[in-house]
Amino acid sequence: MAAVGVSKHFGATTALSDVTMRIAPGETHALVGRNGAGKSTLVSLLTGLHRPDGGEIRFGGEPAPPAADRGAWRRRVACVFQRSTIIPTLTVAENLFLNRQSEGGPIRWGALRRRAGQLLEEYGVGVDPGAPAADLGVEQRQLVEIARALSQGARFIILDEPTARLDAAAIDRLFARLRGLAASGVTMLFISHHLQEVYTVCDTVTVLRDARWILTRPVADIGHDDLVAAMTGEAVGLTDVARRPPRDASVPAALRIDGLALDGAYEPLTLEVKAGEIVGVTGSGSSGKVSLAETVGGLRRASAGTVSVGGATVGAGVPAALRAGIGLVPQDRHREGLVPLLSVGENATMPIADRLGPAGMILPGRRRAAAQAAIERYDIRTEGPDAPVASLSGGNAQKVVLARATAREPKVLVLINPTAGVDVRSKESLLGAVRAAADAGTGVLMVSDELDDLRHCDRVLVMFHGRVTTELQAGWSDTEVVAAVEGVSA
Amino acid sequence: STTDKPGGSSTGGAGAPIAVDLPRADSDFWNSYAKYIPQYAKEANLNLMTPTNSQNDIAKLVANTQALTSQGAKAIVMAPQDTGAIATTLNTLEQKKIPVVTVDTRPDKGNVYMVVRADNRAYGQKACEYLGQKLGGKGKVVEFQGSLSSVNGRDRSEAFAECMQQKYPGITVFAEPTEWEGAKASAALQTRLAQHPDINGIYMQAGGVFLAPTLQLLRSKNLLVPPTDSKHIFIVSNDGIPQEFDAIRKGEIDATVSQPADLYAKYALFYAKAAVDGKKFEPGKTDHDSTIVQVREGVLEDQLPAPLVTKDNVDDKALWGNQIGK
Amino acid sequence: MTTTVTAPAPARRAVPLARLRDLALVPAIVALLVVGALIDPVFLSRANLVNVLQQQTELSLLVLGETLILIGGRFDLSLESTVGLAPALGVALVIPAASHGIGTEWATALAVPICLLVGILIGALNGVLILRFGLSAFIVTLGMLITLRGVQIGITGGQSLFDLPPSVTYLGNTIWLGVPLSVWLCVVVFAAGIAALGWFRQGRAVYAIGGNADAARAAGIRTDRVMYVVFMIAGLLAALAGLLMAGRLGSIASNQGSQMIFQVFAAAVIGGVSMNGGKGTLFGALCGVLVLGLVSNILTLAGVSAQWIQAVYGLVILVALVLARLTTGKSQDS
Amino acid sequence: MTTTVTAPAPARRAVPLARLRDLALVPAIVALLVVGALIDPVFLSRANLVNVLQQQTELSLLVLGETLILIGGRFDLSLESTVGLAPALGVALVIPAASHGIGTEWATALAVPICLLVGILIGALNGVLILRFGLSAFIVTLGMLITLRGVQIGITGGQSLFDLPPSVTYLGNTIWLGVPLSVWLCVVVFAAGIAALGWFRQGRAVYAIGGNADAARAAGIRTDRVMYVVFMIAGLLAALAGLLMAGRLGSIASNQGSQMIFQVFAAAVIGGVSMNGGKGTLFGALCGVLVLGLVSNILTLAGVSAQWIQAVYGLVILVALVLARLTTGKSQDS
Ligand SMILES: Nc1ncnc2c1ncn2[C@@H]1O[C@H](COP(=O)(O)OP(=O)(O)OP(=O)(O)O)[C@@H](O)[C@H]1O
Ligand SMILES: Nc1ncnc2c1ncn2[C@@H]1O[C@H](COP(=O)(O)OP(=O)(O)OP(=O)(O)O)[C@@H](O)[C@H]1O
Ligand SMILES: [Mg+2]
Ligand SMILES: [Mg+2]
Repeated sequence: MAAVGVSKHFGATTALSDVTMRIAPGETHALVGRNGAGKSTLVSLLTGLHRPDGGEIRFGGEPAPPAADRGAWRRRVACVFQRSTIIPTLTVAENLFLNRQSEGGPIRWGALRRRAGQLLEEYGVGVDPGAPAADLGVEQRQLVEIARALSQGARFIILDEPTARLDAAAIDRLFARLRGLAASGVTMLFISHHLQEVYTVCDTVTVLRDARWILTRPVADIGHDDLVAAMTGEAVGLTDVARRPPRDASVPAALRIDGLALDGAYEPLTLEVKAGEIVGVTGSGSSGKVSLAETVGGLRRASAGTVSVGGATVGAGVPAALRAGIGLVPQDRHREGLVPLLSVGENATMPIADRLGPAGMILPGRRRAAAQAAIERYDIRTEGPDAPVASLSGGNAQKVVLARATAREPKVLVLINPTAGVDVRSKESLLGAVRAAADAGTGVLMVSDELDDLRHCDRVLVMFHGRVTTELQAGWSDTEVVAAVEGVSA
Repeated sequence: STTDKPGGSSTGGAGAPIAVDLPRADSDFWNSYAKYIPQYAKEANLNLMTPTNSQNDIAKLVANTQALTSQGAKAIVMAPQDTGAIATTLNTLEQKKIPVVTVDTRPDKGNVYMVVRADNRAYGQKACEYLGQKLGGKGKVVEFQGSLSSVNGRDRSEAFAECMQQKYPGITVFAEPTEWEGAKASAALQTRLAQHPDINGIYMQAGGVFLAPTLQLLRSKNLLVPPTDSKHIFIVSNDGIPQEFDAIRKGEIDATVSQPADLYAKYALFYAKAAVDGKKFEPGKTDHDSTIVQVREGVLEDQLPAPLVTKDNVDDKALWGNQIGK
Repeated sequence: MTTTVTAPAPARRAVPLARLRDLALVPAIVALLVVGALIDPVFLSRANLVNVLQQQTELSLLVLGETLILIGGRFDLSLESTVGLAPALGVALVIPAASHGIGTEWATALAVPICLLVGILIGALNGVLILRFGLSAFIVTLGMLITLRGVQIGITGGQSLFDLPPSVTYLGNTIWLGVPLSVWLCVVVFAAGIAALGWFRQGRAVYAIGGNADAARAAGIRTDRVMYVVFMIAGLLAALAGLLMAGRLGSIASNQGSQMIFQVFAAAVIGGVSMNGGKGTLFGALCGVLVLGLVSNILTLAGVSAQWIQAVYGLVILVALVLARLTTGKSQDS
Repeated sequence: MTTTVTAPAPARRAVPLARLRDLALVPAIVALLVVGALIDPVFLSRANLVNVLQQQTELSLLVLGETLILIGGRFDLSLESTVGLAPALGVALVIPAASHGIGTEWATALAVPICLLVGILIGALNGVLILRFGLSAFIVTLGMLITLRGVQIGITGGQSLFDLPPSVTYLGNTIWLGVPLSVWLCVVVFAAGIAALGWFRQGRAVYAIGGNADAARAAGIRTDRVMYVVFMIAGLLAALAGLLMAGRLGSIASNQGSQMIFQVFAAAVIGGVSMNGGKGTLFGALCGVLVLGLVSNILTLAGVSAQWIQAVYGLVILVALVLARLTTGKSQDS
């Protein structure tokens, strides 16, 4: 499998420029790079969804099949795309076997569902194969996509950030399976922003930067810091997370949650986040952590209890939450985060639209200035404030969401998986921005599955089946968290 | 042809340009009228501008009128299907001293030089009397009403209903709204026949749209039988197109009111020319078997004869439906 | 790391909403049958019910075509013009000029094949403009709606065509076993459609394309090719509907089919087909057609005055919608 | 490991496609002006151009309302019935029964306020059914389209109302500085609309809602409230259009506005407004209105035969679309 000198442009954007990459049969090859480096674009060329503007794709020495012959492409390569390719209106079973429901002849739905049930069980996805895919959570969707790609029997499999939405247990299960596949001679291309994972599962690594190929090496030959340097173009290593000074007990509470509950999601919960404090919340899928954050952010209406900021009770709804000084980074940037057709600037400044001019007016100059400030502050890679946000890569889009959440200089910041799909460097700057906000006195409630995120927290709450079961002070070990998340006492 | 020189004369005649707006292009009756216009214009050696067509849309009619005026029309012949909405346009034209002849319909408001029209109330009346007489004053009659928003449909419906009520109270009338659509009429008749298999009369307010669907339905129900059969349904139509005459000859329908497409065209142009020439008319009998009546101040109406055609006079050469090929 | 794997979240068997939505109109149909029977005993007579069915055959074919296109996430307004143009062209090419033919006078046996071919070609043309040129389906088919009707008027000079060859009137005018052939035809076509959409890959592909075209393409579905076929099938069905109508009415008016497209969409959407693609079934759409047919039949039987009939009709549709909403409890999409 | 830092990919300034798309129709308009002038010198006369503008005023108001709704990701077919019902109700309540009034004979000064209020109420009713009950906008407004027209026919018995009080005819019938008041009115309303959509919070909110309603809600926009207002504004504009039309035509026909909705959508979509929400501008929509008006004016002046005029009209629209596609190079959405 090889890409030889491929280039790809989207309008004025160069997504790939003269990239050559060869993947030897049977190897597990990692592809890393910062957000917008062109990884997903390369995937779309390798899967035949886009045609390269220059260069060519070859499989085992032969030229790639014609673009129209999707069947031939699918026999050569299976892929878990970064963007969901689940069709929400169809059932889980049909999504798993899309376009191969039967070998010609009528579809036998019963048999199909049974096959789907078996497949789901293998991957530990506890969903009814007959349920519409629209009912699945983000994580379940991701698992269904993985199960679909791995079950197609292709000898070459691409996984574009498969782990960005999975919890630790699911990632472990996935890796076990990948090792099995690799042992049986399947070739894999693995994309992730968790460099740890690259070292765990891959043999070789290729780095892309700014649409160009930078290097290809066996993973054993390249250290973590060198890898990061190749990705970022700066020869500096990652620093360890600095411990935050302990909070003064007399600091007032920024956020108070009093007996807050949502039927079916989590049970009455009381919690205080002090000004300047970062509180992490984690838990397995369906532990209720996301619902909790969404209630605080105003996206959901609590069935009992109150939320108060600076002593004043917050009403229901997002506008009330915003007014009270709560900023929210929602879970799914595609669904609740961004308006794809609008510009970066407009998305980033949406909550402060009332401050950009007199009498409800929005002065374009002021908006551009505000947006430019946010772009610089969060290091958003974009053509400028007027570029449509749909043209950003995943990680940069996530930064726009964070910029939006902090636009009003909130007293309380609620984050849900804020670094999902964000590259190492950006992750650092993102979390740095969160810390800076906290240092300036904002109370932060961060819901995350990622230990890297949680390391920035002053304390971490672990939820299990709708209840906080464990509270860990800074200095916890990874195993403690994992054990608590899985519901076994450490 | 589609590219006649605009504003020029397509008939090559002399004199002031006369404009004609056709009301629609999708009905047999009006298409016949459209064919007669250039023919009579040539005969009378008029300077006829290329006719416009307002496609049954009052907004288009207004737009066309404005365009024709800009192009220098000295008289306009039109047939506003919506008789209320033309008032303002008529006022404007009056101010510009451009005389208007309306054909088939009489504007509710505003002045015109002449209305060339057959008496639509008389249509309804004639149909009612014919049916009442044939049915002997009792039975069940289905009436396909035209659109309520057209004055002709309303006149025919009202006259038919009044006459039936007064003269033949023994006859039950089912008035079916059709919006001038054959498919609606067919569905309504089919339903009504299921409900009342003993229906023995039909009045169709427009043969052009209702004739074929009605015959087809009756044929499939084996109800298309000669008048001698007791199951015969008496059918009176309206328009006078050749297909109706054929059906009368075959005994499939019994009568139709011939709406004179040829005379409409002929006298519309006649009055338009007279207007340009500055002639004046008075109420009273004319030289062509008709009467001019003053319907209100400022509006004269020449009510052309609309003969009832039955088996007896269906072959009359004078009928316009016998003069054109099908 | 050892963990006792927590039991997967209880996979509560989701109520098959799609199924429920499908049946949402059944109570409405039953209610209409009861109301009809109360208003006039004739309503439930075999003859009347057969009439209702026959009157809806043409609409139902159009709805079938439109439903396929809607499920595939597209849109076709031009079907109503195809209903007129296809048979008009088929007939005009074979009848003598004296009967308003074009004058070619081809063999009469060709009328029906030409008609169907014209339907397919129109569908293909829509497909080219929408899929190949990337034009908006709404505006392309709106343009086609106007153009095709205009072409029909141009060819026939606005006249109705009366002298139809028997092959053209046959379909819409024949009775088999006491039921019109057109009704049998619809039953067969719908059965085939339901089977294809429910149990065959090409049918499921239409759902996938409407649900998420990118995902469908990624899964190896030749989305454009499938949609071309769908557009052509819809054109074919519209031409067939035109034939049925020509046969039933014994002539082809130059406005044949005009105004039907609103009814087509009303039936499909009342029947639970989403305007956003990927959702809906032919059975639901068929129920929608029946509801519309029953409502107008009942209003005719009840003798609602011409003055108010339209208001009542519209209101009944609105109420039917609200009821469908309350029975399924599912919010509809924009 | 050493890497030479590669320069960041040159961020060439992207062509502002949205801007380009907006102007896509300007060449078409220029071309039409040239063609018109060649066909008949009368075309470029002040009187003719003013006529074209005046004839399009009502359509343009409807297009404004519809464009707002479309940008917000919804749909309203019922506007064309509002054009008839709102002024009809306003007038029928004040004129004597002898002139086909209802018989209430309220003060004539109330006619215009009632008319506008009816428009707003209809918009609000659409809003309730769509936003509150979660019904499909397409089908709700289709039902409303039929029902409202039916109510108008019911109230007036299908008769035109022609004894209009002067307050009603004033707007559509007055000339200021040689240009009809209705044209001035449209200019003002469009200028306000363009400003609101481009530079005001509430206007931008409509784009956000149409682009992604969930994201808009998460960003603190009161999506339902904004859309209620949009529906009411559209209803108000439709009522205003009805007043203009009543004034221009001097009466209110029972089918006033009927068939306009197709034109409304054609103008909006030709003008680059997306049926999927979030995209389009009022300036583009206005250009669409002008194109339609110029095309019909030119076809009339050119004296295209009645038989073929509709086909030519449809074809011209299709060609305009393809040209718009080629100039912007952007694929349109379904
Ligand atoms: N369809 C598109 N239209 C316009 N620009 C695009 C498109 N797809 C990608 N791009 C641009 O191409 C560049 C590469 O994007 P790509 O998605 O390949 O990045 P990536 O390496 O996968 O990033 P991430 O880690 O965030 O997923 C980015 O600048 C992106 O904005
Ligand atoms: N509004 C609601 N009404 C009823 N049940 C709900 C509601 N919201 C969430 N749930 C249920 O509550 C449980 C917890 O949901 P939640 O999304 O908070 O989990 P989570 O920990 O965020 O999981 P994940 O990591 O998959 O996002 C799930 O079973 C979900 O189906
Ligand atoms: Mg990517
Ligand atoms: Mg969740």
